[in-house]
Amino acid sequence: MSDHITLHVARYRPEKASETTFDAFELPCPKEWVVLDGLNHIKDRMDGTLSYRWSCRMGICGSCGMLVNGEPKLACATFLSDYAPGPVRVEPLRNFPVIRDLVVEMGDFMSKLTRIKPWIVRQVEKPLSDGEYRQTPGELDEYKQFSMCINCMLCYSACPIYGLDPHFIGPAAIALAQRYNLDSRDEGAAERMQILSEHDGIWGCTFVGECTKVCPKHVDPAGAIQRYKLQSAVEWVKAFVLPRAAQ
Amino acid sequence: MYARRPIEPLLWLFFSAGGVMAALFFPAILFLFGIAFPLGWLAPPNYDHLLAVVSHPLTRLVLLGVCSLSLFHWAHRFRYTLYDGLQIKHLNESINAICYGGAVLGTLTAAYLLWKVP
Amino acid sequence: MRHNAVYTPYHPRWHRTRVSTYWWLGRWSYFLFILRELSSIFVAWVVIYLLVLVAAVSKSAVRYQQFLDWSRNPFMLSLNILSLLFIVLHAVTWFNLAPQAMVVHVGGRRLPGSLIAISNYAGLVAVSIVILGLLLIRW
Amino acid sequence: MTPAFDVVLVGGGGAGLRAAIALAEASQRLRIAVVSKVYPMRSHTVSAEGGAAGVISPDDSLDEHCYDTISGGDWLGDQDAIEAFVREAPQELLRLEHWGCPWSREADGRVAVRPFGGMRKMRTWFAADKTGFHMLHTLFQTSLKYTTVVRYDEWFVTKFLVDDGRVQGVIALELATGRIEAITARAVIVCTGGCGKVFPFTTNAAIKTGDGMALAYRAGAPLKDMEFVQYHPTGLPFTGILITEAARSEGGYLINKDGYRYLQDYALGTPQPKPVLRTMELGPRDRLSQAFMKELDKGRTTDTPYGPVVFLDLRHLGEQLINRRLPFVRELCMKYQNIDPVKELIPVRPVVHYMMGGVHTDINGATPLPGLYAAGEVACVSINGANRLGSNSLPELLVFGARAGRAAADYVAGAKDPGTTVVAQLQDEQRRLEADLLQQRGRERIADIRQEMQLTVEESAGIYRTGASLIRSAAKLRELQERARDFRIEDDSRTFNTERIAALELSFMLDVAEAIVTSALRREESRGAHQRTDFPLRDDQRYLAHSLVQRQPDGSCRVDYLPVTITRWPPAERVYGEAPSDERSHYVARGAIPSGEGV
Ligand SMILES: Cc1cc2nc3c(=O)[nH]c(=O)nc-3n(C[C@H](O)[C@H](O)[C@H](O)COP(=O)(O)OP(=O)(O)OC[C@H]3O[C@@H](n4cnc5c(N)ncnc54)[C@H](O)[C@@H]3O)c2cc1C
Ligand code: SF4
Ligand code: F3S
Ligand code: FES
Repeated sequence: MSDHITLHVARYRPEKASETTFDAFELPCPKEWVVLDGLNHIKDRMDGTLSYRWSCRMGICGSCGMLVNGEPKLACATFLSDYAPGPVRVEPLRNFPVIRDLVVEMGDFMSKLTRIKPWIVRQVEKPLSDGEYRQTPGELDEYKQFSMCINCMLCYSACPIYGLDPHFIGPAAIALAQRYNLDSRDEGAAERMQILSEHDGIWGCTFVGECTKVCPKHVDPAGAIQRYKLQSAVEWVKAFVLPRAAQ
Repeated sequence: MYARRPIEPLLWLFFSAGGVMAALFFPAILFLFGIAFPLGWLAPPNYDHLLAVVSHPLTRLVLLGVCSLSLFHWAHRFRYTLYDGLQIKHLNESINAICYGGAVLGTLTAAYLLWKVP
Repeated sequence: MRHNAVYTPYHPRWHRTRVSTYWWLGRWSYFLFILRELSSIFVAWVVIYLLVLVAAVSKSAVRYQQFLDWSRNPFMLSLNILSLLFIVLHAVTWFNLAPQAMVVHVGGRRLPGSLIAISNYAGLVAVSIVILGLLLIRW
Repeated sequence: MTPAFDVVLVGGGGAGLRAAIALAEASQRLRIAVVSKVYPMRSHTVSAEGGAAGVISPDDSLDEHCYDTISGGDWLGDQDAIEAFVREAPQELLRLEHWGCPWSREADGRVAVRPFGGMRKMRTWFAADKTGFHMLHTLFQTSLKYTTVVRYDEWFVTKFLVDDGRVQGVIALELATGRIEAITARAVIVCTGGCGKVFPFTTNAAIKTGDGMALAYRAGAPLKDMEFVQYHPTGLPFTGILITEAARSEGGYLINKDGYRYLQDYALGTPQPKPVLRTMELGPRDRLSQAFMKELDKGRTTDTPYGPVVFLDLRHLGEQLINRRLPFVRELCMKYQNIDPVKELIPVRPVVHYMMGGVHTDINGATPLPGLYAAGEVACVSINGANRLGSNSLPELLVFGARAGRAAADYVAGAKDPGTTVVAQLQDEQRRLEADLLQQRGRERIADIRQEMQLTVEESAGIYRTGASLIRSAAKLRELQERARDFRIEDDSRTFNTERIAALELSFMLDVAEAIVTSALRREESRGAHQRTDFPLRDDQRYLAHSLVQRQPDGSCRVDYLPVTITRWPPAERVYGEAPSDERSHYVARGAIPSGEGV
């Protein structure tokens, strides 16, 4: 294994150019280094103008999503040495507008997140003095997986449907809607269903399944969406058979 | 339950049911009639035997279900393939008409043909 | 989203890449996805083929023989081999993905996905045996 | 001039979001802004792993939590604040439960608790080992419900607007566009978190650069107890990624290169197979980190390319427990260290983790500067004293975030509108940020100065400190301040210019570093996390007091002292390793490992 590796980093400088170009950097490649260490090395030692997001360096804040050799990855959880001898191509996440270099615009997701009401909806709030809502480990297990989403946007970047139709609410937001639906404390499933059965909701997804494959936290958004469809269909039938009872 | 009751869940239900039917029934049927019999790996059933099988009411019912649902499966999937693969979502209306209309027409044909089996 | 943002000192121009019409050629997994979706065409074809068979059978023994001859023609044969490949692709992807869409609880416990997939295949085997039995065993 | 908002929150971490919700619930008419340099759910609270302390068990009591916190902080904490904190913590955690936080549960559906370092009862609520992640996402998602909260995501606050002796808003820079705006308000709550990045080796995220401390300091608010910096005993070498204390509270051992549980040599009790509260591995963090340094002196640590290490042994816990209770620990070890804790030892070393000090506030989060409030790690209320106990910080965010929010809501009802100098201040700041920082072509690399600063601070204000090295490093920091005027900034773009941000952050960190070193130099005693080899004993006569660093007009800093509030617990010696016999039997009776199946 060589001790150096070349990174081809996508650059986009809106003031200067209207297209993306690539800069090549030759870097040391100790076995502990992740792609993010490489980028930090570039920023500190070689080219201070490179822009990218990062924070926790431990795969939990969700800032550092980018394409590494075309695959959506967390830069802080992707080892450079896995790509030796290189070269490695680093680009901004696909399917998003690029603000600059490796930084993409994700305001779209933020508004979609709000749309699905990601909070506990209840008819009657239990007063604090009555203590906690009881929830067994089994009930917790029902939604736990979907609560693991770090909003890293890798799934949006992997989903071709989102690429084709930016209005599609998309994998993570729907998984988060499921996270609350399946929570034994929540009563908002019907409200969320209303929103998600619109055109840009669950029906846009054709189960490409890439979202689940790239998810670094094993959230399985693809599963969340299909379960939603099934649920919606079951409710449709119920409402058809028993129009009154379903009210 | 909803003010507007969108049709999408129903279409999806048909699509799914059709997917299951096609996955369960078609491998064997196609293998026999499409490959094994023509290539002589297996001897095809003789006419009377086959007629007896097909004319049984249960067979007809199952075949009708399988055919119809599978056609809806095709309609739904094909519609999205056209949207995504060719990026022609703007032709939405005509695509829908062709796909689901085709499935309905196919279902009627199947019903007619199965009805006519002696 | 601001779709038409242009660059002014405080309004950078965002860079957007349009998805190419051939996006599904870019990655093996996307290509596989499109193949899976295209399998629906072959599903439709099998329905047609089946109905032709039914029509033939309901007419006469001669028509049935004609159907069998027709199916031996090389074009039909290759079409059907191709179709079978797609049908198998459809069945495999369908069965493997089903556990993701379906969560089954038995006695308060969630069944593992692999079990659901396995029962799907068991269903396939059962249905296939019934079809084979009906057509090949003389009674 | 009518301000744009009633209250501006700087920071969207746990404290900031809790304060925002408190404000939104206080009145629907309040216009609230949350300004954060990263999207709120990226804030550093997301990294917290182990848990959040709050008394819920019937066999636990508020007084015991108070006592643990006070003795854990070596009697430097203000006892009135601690009492309020301990009283409100369970309610706050419960509120979070009602908002949907996925706390781990007992088999019957109650919230489960786990033991934690320095705590004599099991009272640490947890969501597996991603407690902070779940708390932050719950708070953030719940905050989306309140339409009166306006978010400024990825806006970097560069200055507080001060006029007429009052804080009247902030000046902030939008990263995506480079736009610089004055966000005026009647009150500002600063919730920007800690400053671990002042040190070279830290568990803290890149964003923890002490911005709020420096901003408040520059605006005229004093910084309190800045010499108290917490080292966490178990960080992974190279990355500094934290292996949560929960790993020890679930039963992990700390061993040296000979496989010996060395903590028994440092007045932390005798080793038992199962964890015993307040002894050995469940001692407080300052003592454990100090024990490491002593092992290092004795040559009983193992050398690695990234410094000396000891080992954390989880192997005897078994795969099942590790997967259920410590999945993230396993994930991190496998991902970043390429070892599996089920089968292998985890190399660990002490790592800078938390800032006990911060902006001086009263029990309601108010600073001496009218209109300025602070909450969370950036603030020093103080409940943590000379050493924070693990799992006290997360509930602190909630309790004092909510308190600061309510206090600010009261304050703005009677506050005056901002004055007219706002415009001039904005123009000055625009000039500084644009003309100076975008056009600056000096000689000094940002990364070089940052690194020199970090090494300087580490060397003098590490786990053990001496007067001589603190004096040297104070001089060095002044030199770095000087050199920092001559930055070379290559990036002249306004769009997402992270180099300009790095320069601003470095200047904040230099101020914070100066405050740390200056107050460490002045405190001539050893207490909690502040250990002076030249003054090895605690000196309640002279230093049972909070240090307050205030900026002088000439830019230098002055240290004053403020008495500690003592209510019911007079200073005593900190004793670990001897759980009273009744407690131990209670603990064993309930089972060392809580019975819950909760993940
Ligand atoms: C790895 C790790 C594990 C931990 N585990 C535990 C634990 O188990 N239990 C426990 O009790 N505590 C734990 N802690 C401590 C605890 O997590 C922190 O003290 C706490 O999260 C700090 O929260 P905060 O809201 O004060 O700040 P943060 O969450 O750090 O938020 C700071 C906010 O301020 C914003 N900000 C900063 N500067 C600016 C600026 N200039 N302009 C605009 N916005 C700005 C940031 O964008 C961010 O939104 C842990 C800490 C670490 C590092
Ligand atoms: S679902 Fe997974 S990939 Fe998508 S944003 Fe969440 S964590 Fe990232
Ligand atoms: S990749 Fe996209 S199409 Fe659906 S299954 Fe995932 S959201
Ligand atoms: S830096 Fe936080 S996820 Fe990578």
